[in-house]
Amino acid sequence: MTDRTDGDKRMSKGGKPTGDVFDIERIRQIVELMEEHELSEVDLQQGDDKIRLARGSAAPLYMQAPVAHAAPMAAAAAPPPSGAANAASAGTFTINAPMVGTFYGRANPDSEPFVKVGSIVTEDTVICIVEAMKVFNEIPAECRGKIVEVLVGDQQPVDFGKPLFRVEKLA
Amino acid sequence: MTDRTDGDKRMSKGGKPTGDVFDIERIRQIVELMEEHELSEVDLQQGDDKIRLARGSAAPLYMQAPVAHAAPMAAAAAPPPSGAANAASAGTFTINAPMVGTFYGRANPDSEPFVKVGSIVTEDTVICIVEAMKVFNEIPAECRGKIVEVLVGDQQPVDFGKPLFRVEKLA
Amino acid sequence: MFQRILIANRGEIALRVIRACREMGIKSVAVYSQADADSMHVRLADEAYCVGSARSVDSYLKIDQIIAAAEVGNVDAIHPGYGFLAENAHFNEVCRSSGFEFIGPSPQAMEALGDKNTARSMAIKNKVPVVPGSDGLIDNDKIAMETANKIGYPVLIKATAGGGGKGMRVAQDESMLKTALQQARTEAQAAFGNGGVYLEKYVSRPRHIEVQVIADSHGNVCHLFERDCSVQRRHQKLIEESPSPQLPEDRRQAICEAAVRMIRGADYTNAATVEFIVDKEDNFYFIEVNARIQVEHPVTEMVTGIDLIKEQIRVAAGLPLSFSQGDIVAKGAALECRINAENPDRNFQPSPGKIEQIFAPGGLGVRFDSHVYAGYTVPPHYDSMIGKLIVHRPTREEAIATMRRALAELQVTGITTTAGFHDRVLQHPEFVAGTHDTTFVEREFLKG
Amino acid sequence: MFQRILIANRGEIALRVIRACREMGIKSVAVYSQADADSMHVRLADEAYCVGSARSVDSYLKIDQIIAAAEVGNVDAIHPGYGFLAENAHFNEVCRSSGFEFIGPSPQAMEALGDKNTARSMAIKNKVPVVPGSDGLIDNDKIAMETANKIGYPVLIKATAGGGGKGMRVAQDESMLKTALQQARTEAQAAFGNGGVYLEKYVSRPRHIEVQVIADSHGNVCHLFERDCSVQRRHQKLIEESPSPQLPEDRRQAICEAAVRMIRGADYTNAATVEFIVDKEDNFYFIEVNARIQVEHPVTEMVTGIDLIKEQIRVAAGLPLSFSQGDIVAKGAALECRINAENPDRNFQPSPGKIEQIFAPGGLGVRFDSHVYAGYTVPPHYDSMIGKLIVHRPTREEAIATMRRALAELQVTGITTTAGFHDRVLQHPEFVAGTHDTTFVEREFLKG
Repeated sequence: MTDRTDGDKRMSKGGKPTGDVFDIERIRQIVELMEEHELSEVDLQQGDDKIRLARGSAAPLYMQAPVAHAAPMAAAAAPPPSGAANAASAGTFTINAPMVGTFYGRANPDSEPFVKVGSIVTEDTVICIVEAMKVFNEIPAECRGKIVEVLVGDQQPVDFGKPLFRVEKLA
Repeated sequence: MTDRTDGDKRMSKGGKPTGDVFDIERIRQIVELMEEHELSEVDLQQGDDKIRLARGSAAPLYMQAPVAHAAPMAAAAAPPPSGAANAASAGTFTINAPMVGTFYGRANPDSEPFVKVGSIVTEDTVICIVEAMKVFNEIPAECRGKIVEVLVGDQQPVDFGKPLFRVEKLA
Repeated sequence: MFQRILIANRGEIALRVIRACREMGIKSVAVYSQADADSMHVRLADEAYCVGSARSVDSYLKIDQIIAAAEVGNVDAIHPGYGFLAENAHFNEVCRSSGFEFIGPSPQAMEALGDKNTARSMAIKNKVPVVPGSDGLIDNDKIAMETANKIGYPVLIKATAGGGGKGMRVAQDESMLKTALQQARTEAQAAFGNGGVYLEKYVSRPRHIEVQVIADSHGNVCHLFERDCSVQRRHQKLIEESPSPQLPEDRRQAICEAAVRMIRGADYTNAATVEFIVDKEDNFYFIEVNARIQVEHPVTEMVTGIDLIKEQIRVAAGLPLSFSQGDIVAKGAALECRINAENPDRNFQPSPGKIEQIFAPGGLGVRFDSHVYAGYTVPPHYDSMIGKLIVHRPTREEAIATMRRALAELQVTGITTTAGFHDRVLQHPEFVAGTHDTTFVEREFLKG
Repeated sequence: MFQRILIANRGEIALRVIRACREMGIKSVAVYSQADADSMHVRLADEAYCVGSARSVDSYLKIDQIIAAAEVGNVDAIHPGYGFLAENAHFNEVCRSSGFEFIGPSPQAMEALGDKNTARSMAIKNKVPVVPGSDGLIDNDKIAMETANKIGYPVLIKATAGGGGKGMRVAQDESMLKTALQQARTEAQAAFGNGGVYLEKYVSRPRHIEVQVIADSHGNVCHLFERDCSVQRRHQKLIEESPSPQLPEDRRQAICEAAVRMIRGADYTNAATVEFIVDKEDNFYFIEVNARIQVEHPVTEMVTGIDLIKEQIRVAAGLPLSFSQGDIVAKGAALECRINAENPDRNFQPSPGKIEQIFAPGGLGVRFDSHVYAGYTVPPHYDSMIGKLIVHRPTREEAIATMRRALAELQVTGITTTAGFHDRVLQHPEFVAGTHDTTFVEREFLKG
């Protein structure tokens, strides 16, 4: 049956109609937006109307979370980006956890943090401690730059590859 | 499937027509847009109307035949193209079997074939017989044109939508 | 034994029959509509013939096309599956007169059991309890009172021309009867132009319990115990299980024996399901016979270990049943959840479309009978079931736990399924206790 | 009972343990390498921690990282699965000393059984038959003859420093013994700089039969009958089954009892497999104990209905076994085919890569334990198994038929699998008869 009773070919819920999905002009505008901002995919849906556009090597589709009681993945468990550079913020990259453990931003509760936003780090600068198996491992920056964001909270569990700090390259 | 036989290629139910999904001009515009902006995929949907275009390696992959002893599909069982137009041979189209049965190209073994390559057919020209349940059904051409190819052998089983003849449109 | 069988169906049941054929060394011939050209039953059959366009009336219900496919496919027999033409006595007849064995009962038995009144009479004749009633129209209030007193309150007043609840009233006691009768008559007259009504015992909060039976042409009739299908939404079964969670052993024995009497009395061969409603006191009343294999047959297969489709084929080929009643032992507990492409949050609105990703549940005790795969488009033309998730564990408690983890594993993207809804049902204390009845889902999940 | 368990593994066995945890209401914590970020065990676990980069030595074998994950994941116990660290007594020890229960035997029992000589001595002590031999080096021909006469011909001469077949000779009778001894000594001297040799009874065309045992910490030791794993390629099991197709009932009883004696004598708790070779006269000889759950454990689960992983968890938590020996009944026949991403036409070369499409087999009697799905990339870093196809039917003949149709259903594109090869093996008259031995695959399929 091509016209299910529930299929309301409706206008947009608010005032204005969604208009013709097949309107070339609108598609062109979206595409230009994609190019400008290096989007790989746009997927718009409203009721039965749908516009999906993909550029470049089709981005992998991730499965949605399992049904109902299936557990969401732990925050710490998000598949970490392996490298450093992250396209989302040009000119910056992240320092990632080299091991599993608990993150400490300061040597002890009364100390100053090893680094703060604005700190300049070099290869040997200790930026945090990751504690595992009762060993407090001092983590060096292993790069040069300026800390622009601290990405994990104190005493938060981190795993291998977890981004810890965002760093801006210094010229 | 872009051309479901049962799918009434209707205008949109509401006011403005969405236009003909099969409109070549519009498709061409979208394709040009895709090329221009290196899109790999476009998927537009409005109600039951849908346009999906993919470029490059994004083509859908069909499963290979099952392993080892899994049976190959019968020759007669190949998913038949519905409709008539076949892009592979421009200017021609096929007459497809309207039913399941056994194909007969002639009224009896001693007769001439109903049609041959080169025959001109009109809507009512009987082009073959499809026998099913001991009933010999005379199949009319239901189109005008010149037979350019006979696509099935005598007494071969055919199923619904199976291409029987290739026909050239007459000007 | 048959060399080649045509399967006059689609979806998971077509696959189910193809599987049985392949294991028996029988060639399978599929039929399909143009909408199903990419369907798994087409891919896995030894041969396949397109019999028409997408709409069922143009393909899966087209008797002449299916028979034509049986002819060109050179088959010995036709398996109808469930739905479509499965309980069409005319199709059954045409198959046989065209020289193909129909894998099911005779057209006569099918027709007789298909008629509610005939089936009820046959039940009474074979001492199978039916819902007590007036057995005919109620002419006046006096007769109504006498009948109601005899069958016991509450009673249900039903319009003889009725349907959809119109002209239907429940009377809890004698004081309510007169008014209810009047209302029912008036409503029926207005709705159907026929004010005739009859009385029936009102079974409140019934359980739906059915018995799987199979009979051969040598006079052997066996039951394979019961299934409880009380989890329903608008008379659609959602979850089925075996054994029934709250049926005392003596009642279980009695209902199974009644089902066997019914089938034996109907001179029936092949698989049948005898359906009953069961009241709070475990009294059971015959409802109808389904003269075909049922969607929920795997539940019985799991607890008995018997392959019902193979047995259907054997029996249709004239062989005796491969077991006798004493051989059949039901072990453990089995559950089935029907996974539909529907949106439970939108009143179970169908959700056809392309399945982007799917992960089929596996592991100990899990069976997933499904025809879908990643990239498959669920067509909008047919019923929305995309698979049956079946589990079998030593106890009902374990079966529920296994079903819940399997539902969580069943990850489908691209379409919406009922998997999450099933999980909610499985957690409900009433279901866990097994005290639910056919009003359970509507009472507990669909109110408001 | 444990609240949270970490699974120190990947692939299907990680999924298997997650399933058991979920059904028991235990939270599961996965670990994974960067190559496995999209893996199903990561998706289905309640929590997951990345423990390193793709190579096993940098992730799944990194004891400190796994223990760190156990700490941040706040688990009670660690399940090692099979492979990786499963039989690493040091890891076992570190788990325990870090405060996590190791789901497996004690490090002491693991270490003792892991040493071939110790295990052999323990077998002898517990009256478990071992392959008869010289029990030490052969100094001169006279002792060799005496020994050979005692253990019976044919005998195998093995280099004490040997490996890879070097310094190995078979002597069929006394006349051949002297020459063979001389050759073996010379070859061993040349190859290893050590001419020491010893004698062992040569078992030609042995079957591989193993017994599943499980023991709790309350002194209960039960066997769950045997598995026959004689279908091997280069000592890699391809197909496993239970029961063993040609073992007389009294030998079956004897081998199972021997296995129980072995495990009881080793003061062992949790699941273990005692492996034997069995000669043509059904004499069995102890080979080794696998101190972990095995790949092929589902075969035993199918015939006994017992969930081995849950039982492992129960036992590790200090609970007694949920059954006693008398409760365990093996029913029907089960088969397992290991489906590998390998190309049988290219000497079983691994075929990692992206799975474009997959259809998971279903239906009655079929279990598919797999972590893969359409769109999943089989990484090249780990073993090539993509799933285990398991069937359970009333008879071996039916099980073979069901396995063959399930293999045909298992359609995988994008990578090459061994499914087709399995189908060839299942059709071979020697396998069908059940008379095959561990040389079967190489003799019949890989020659030339």
